[in-house]
Amino acid sequence: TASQSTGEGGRQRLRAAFSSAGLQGTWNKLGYDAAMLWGDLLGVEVVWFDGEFDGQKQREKIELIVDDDWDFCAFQAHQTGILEEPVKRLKARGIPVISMDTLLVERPRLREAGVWIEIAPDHAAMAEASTRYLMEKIGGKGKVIHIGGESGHSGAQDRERGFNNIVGKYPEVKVVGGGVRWCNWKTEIARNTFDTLLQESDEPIAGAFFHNDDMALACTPALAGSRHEKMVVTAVDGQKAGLTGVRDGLLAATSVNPTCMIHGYSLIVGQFIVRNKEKIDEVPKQIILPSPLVSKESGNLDAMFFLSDPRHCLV
Amino acid sequence: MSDLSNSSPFFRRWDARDIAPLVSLAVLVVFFTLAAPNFLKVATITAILKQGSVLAIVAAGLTFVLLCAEIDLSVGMAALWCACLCGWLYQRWIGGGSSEPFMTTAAVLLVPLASCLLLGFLSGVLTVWSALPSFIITLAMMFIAEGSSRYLTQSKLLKIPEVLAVLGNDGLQSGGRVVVPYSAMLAAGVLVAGHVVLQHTRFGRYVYMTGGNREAARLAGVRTGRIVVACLVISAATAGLGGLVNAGRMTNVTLDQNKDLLLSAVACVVLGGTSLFGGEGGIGKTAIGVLTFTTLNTGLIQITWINDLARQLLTGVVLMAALVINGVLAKRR
Amino acid sequence: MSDLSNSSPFFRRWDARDIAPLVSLAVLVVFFTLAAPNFLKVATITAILKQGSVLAIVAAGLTFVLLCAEIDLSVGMAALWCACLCGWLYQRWIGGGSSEPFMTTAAVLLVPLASCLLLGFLSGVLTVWSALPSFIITLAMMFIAEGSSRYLTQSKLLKIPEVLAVLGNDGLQSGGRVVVPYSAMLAAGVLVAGHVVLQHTRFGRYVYMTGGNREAARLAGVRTGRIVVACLVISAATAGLGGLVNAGRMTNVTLDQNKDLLLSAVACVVLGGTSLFGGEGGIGKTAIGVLTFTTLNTGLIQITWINDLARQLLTGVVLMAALVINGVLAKRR
Amino acid sequence: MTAATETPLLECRRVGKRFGGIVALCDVDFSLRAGEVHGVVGGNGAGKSTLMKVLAGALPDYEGTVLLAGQPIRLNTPQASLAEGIAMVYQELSGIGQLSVAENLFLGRQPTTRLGRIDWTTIRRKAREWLADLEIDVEVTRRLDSYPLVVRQMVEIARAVHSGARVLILDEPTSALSPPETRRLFALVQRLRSRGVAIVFISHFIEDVLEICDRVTVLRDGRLVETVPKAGLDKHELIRKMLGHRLEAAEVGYETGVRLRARTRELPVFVAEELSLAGGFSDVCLEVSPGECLGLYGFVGAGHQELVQTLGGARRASSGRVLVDSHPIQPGDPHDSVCRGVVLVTADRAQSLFLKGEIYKNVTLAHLRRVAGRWLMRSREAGATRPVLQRVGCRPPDPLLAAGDLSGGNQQKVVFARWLMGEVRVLLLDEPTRGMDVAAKEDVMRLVAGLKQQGTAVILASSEPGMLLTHADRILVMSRGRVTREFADIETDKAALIRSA
Ligand SMILES: Nc1ncnc2c1ncn2[C@@H]1O[C@H](COP(=O)(O)OP(=O)(O)OP(=O)(O)O)[C@@H](O)[C@H]1O
Ligand SMILES: Nc1ncnc2c1ncn2[C@@H]1O[C@H](COP(=O)(O)OP(=O)(O)OP(=O)(O)O)[C@@H](O)[C@H]1O
Ligand SMILES: [Mg+2]
Ligand SMILES: [Mg+2]
Repeated sequence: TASQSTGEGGRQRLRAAFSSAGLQGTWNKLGYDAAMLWGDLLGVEVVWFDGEFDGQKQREKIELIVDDDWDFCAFQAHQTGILEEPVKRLKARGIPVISMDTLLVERPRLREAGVWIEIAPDHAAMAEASTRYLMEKIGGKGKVIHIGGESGHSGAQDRERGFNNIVGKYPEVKVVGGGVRWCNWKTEIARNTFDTLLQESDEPIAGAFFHNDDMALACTPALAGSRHEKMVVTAVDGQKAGLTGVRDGLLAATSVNPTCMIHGYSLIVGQFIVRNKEKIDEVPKQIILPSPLVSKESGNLDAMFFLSDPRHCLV
Repeated sequence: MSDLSNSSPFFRRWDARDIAPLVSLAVLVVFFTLAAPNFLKVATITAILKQGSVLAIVAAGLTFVLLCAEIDLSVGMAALWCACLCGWLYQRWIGGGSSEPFMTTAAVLLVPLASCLLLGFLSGVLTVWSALPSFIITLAMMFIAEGSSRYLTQSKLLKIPEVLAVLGNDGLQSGGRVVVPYSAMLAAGVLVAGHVVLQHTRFGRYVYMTGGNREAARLAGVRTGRIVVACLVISAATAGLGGLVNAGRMTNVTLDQNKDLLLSAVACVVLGGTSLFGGEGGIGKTAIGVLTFTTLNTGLIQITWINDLARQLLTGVVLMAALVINGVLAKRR
Repeated sequence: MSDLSNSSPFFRRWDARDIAPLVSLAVLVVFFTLAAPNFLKVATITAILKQGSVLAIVAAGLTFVLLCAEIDLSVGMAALWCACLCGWLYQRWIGGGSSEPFMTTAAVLLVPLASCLLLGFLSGVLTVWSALPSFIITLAMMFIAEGSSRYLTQSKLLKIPEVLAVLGNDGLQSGGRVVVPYSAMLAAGVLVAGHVVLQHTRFGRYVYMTGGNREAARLAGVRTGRIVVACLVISAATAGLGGLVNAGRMTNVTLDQNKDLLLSAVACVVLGGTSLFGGEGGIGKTAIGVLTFTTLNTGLIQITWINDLARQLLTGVVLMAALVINGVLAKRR
Repeated sequence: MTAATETPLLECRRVGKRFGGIVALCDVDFSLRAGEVHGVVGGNGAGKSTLMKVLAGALPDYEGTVLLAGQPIRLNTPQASLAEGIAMVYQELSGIGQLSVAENLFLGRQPTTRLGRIDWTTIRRKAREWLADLEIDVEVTRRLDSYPLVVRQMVEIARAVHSGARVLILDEPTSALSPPETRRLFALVQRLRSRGVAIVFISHFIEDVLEICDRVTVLRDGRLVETVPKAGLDKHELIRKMLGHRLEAAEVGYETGVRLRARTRELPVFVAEELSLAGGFSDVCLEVSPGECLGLYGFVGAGHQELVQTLGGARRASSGRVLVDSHPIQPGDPHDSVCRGVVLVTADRAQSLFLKGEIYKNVTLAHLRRVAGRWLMRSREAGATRPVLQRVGCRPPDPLLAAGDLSGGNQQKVVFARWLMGEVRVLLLDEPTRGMDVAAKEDVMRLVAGLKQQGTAVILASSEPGMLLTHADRILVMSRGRVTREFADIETDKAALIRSA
């Protein structure tokens, strides 16, 4: 692996390749900011390859750069498996690879494929926390709406599972529209679906759970002045927009999906591996990050605003 | 030789080709009435109006482009760009301030629209001047618009003026419910204006003739190049307007907006019966196309007896069935 | 091809319209050579070949459709469907088994391809029979193909036969590196076959005739309906093949594959100079279009001095510049 | 006259065809013998083309029966007719512009090698042979649409003639040809006739019909008038049968000689100085005064048609300039020309009509401001269009019909009608009456004469000597892109004109 010129303090300056599913996503972009910030602080040059939310494009980009000199790499695959081939080539060259968020390859074959560590949040737990709060707020009965992300996205699938785990315990809760409605993370589709589902019911709908804040925030305007005005809306992501939504009362709660931690820790752990010359067996296979629930009552709202601030990039 | 059927305006108005798109729409309405118990309600119509309005605005402008036998691939991203610039200006000029001064707000809305005009003008001039198909010029413009939006917003979620949120979400109420959304009224205005321009102004006629036979129009003294430029400007302007309305509906702007707008808008125009080859069609047809498309989407959401993973398959099957029935009836006539 | 040149080769070969797409390609190559120090390397060419092969396969089939003045919007989702069905069959018939019996594997590959033929046939027959534009019929088919894929795979990631992974990732090696990818060889085969069919068989000439002037072709005794159906079948078949290669490259199939394939493939064909209005163009041009498009994408990735958020803007600007330079030169000549 | 066999080769019994409510053809009997040339005449919209399209299988749902060699057959598709050896040259040409000239000669029956490959070598060789046969000089590998109308018509003729058909239908094949080409075509037709091919010849040039045909069928308003042997027919008789009334013969005189006028003293309104077009013509100077009609005569490829197109701004001259009232007009910009009242009427209808559009849209296009004002109304436009359609004799004069639903000659009248809607200072006519019947020609040219009287300058390019001698005041003869002779202030006749070209 490459070792570059030494930075201030005589410390080696490192070079790392990062890629995430797509920088258009607000969540992904925050992770980018975190990696860049911490890279600056820790003397790691981060080169970013945008997956543009297109597996093929991401694959092409990564393929083109695996032969360059990197000290370590951290990838969030747009889809599990698509980066397996290039990662194997990195393994052959002995470059540590970190899997961020979405699994790079299926879990049993992680090490075999050349992935050192998986750094990820627990999507199911996020959804569970958020849904549990929702259930408490609506008193365990009534109608709820479930707006999903992309049906093929592993994070979304986990969130669906988490939601169902909790709702399954409340027999008096009915999911409107026959179950989850997959909306591909697209705000317009979510909004159209949400609007239409609102028409379905003549009595007020008690709550709604969204797989991310952006979709939730695009849908809450539909509630103002309608018979569903009291609806309890919870979601996942808990970054600035979502936190503001909680503060302003648009969202009842949101689970923090700690993008800064995912991307920042990947960078931090990666540079430790390289600088300490750690061996692959010395590092754990998996680091699961916490995903605190934020609501008006939880008391951590201000803390989360501080941590998620772009100047800090801590959660 | 003369027979009333071909000379009377009434018969001509109800030409088989004109009715065809209505057939598809009717088939869909019947289907959903049977398949979704909640379909036939005022609320559904309101929902359709609300969901269709962005599409209607954008499709109206696109109709001009298709009528003159060109295409504009940049509509979706022009819409995005317009909304993003609006959000960015809002953040800069108004920021978190609770009041929105009238003049500043107007500027926040008008500057992005003006930038869309410029974008359309550029596409138009480059298309005419390079003599390349508008398909690839506007493709490049699409990349430019999307890239600019991304660079400008740095993938952040941006707020937009309150007035847009009202436009996108509110409407004339009746019994405590929004019945006629403002956005639908705006869309209706755009459609009517488009119809009037196309049917009752010289410019509109030139659009048809430029699309119908460009050489003939040129030889008759029509400046076909300018017509093409104007159509692309119109389409960029309506796209920008659509983008603002859409952002208003979502109450903020993010980069994932308007991703499907291009295909949907072209589909609406063609579904209505406007030809991709120019010269045939009109705004009335586009309105029917938009209604058909939106009814399809709204109706399908209301069907609850189907697994969500099969919904898209059903969309395809229902659309195909409506088209085929349309085909059968057209044959009969 | 060769016999064509001896009559008045110079004039035919160097028609301004034929050169135009090459100009854009050349501009891009010069630009990237200057802007990205790593651009002019064998590895880059290999990368371009690899990345362009799926696009080339799909665009080759699509060229037939565009030549006969139709469009096929279902290519992207037909590709997805083919790969999904392949993955599903693989799971059912071979499962986790470590060996892949030859006959079963062949079936796992051929059944999906056959289903694509059927899909194309359906689009074709319905288009011809309903006399509606292929645009909306294949739009419905696109929904059907995507919906079926979703329903079939239930959004799961599926494995595909090992042979596809080899096809998508390996190639002829030199110095321990893949230099000529198998997928590029397959793509070259498809392109050559397409060219030969179009230029040297009656069917191919009928395609041109049908697109050039449908009525004239009909009067000359060409069964234009069948030609249209055949073209849509060809395009669905190549789309399916492209989908398999792409899945092989990704070593498995998921629903997010081939999302941009439609727009990219049409862009390549049009960029090469084949007309959306039919009758003009050919596979040679499509090949140039694919090269241009892939070079653009690959070259831009290699530019490291730019912020990734600005890359797409640069894509648009560079493409537009290449087109405009092309336009200037065409004017000069 | 050749011998006629007992049973006709092709026979139509009570054939009819309607388009929507319009009866285009009604109960027509028609028969065709092997080895005869059968003329079909009739006014514009009489149903000639429709009858022939039925025979060519282009119109599937006709009424009545068709018998081939005594056997009834149904000609529902072009393939069916082609298989029976019936080939047709359509009036609205059906070549495919994007394909090469060579390939256009083999549309639908490209020869293949044993391996199934297209035999391009043979295609090119035969194409050259056939076109050399008709003495037209084109590069067969170039796109067909890079050539003018005449060439396209010749290519169509060559295609049909060499298709090996036993029934050959020529629908106004000579409408764009000049006398030498027509002669060559007739020679070819004679050869085919002697081989026993049955030929249908449709034309509005009555002399041509009388010269080459053995029998003539007359149609009027979709009905058969009668079929008569040529013997005992004369021009006036035939015209009377066609139109149902006599026509005061105007086109006489030129056989004996016409006195052309001298150049007028008046200030010219329209001047071309040293005008050249690469590959078209070079160094052409001309001037026309108000109220004068300048004729341009030449054979195919002489450049007179390109000249008219260039003068009208349809093409961009490579050098030289054009002045109207001593103002130079923008080269290659028809808008500028039209604004200055310089107006071009083309022979090629594909260049001037939006066939799927209504007639009124086509007619008002150039003078929309004048006709319709700011606010366009269908009824107002249609109302303004109707009288003009009547003046040019378009039938039916219904402005709401699609232009493409008219017969060929009537479409040409629509082209002409467009320019009668507004003021015209200089009228440039390129074969303006192509496909019009004799009566319509008279009417239209009378309109031109009327405009001339009001001070319009007219330039009339034609390959038809009779037309020029009747209507032009002076005649410029062009050959190989240069003006070779001016006829002014002398007496001349058809033969002299043809000789000088
Ligand atoms: N596609 C069509 N739709 C409607 N009417 C048609 C159509 N084609 C022809 N007609 C009508 O049928 C009648 C006969 O037309 P046809 O073309 O046979 O005339 P023609 O004798 O060939 O005339 P011309 O000498 O002008 O070519 C005309 O009145 C014409 O308007
Ligand atoms: N060998 C040939 N001989 C004569 N004409 C030919 C031959 N090959 C093609 N043509 C004709 O020439 C015209 C132009 O040919 P072609 O289709 O090859 O166009 P092109 O767009 O230049 O093709 P390419 O994509 O191969 O560059 C076609 O219309 C075809 O009819
Ligand atoms: Mg070719
Ligand atoms: Mg005719």
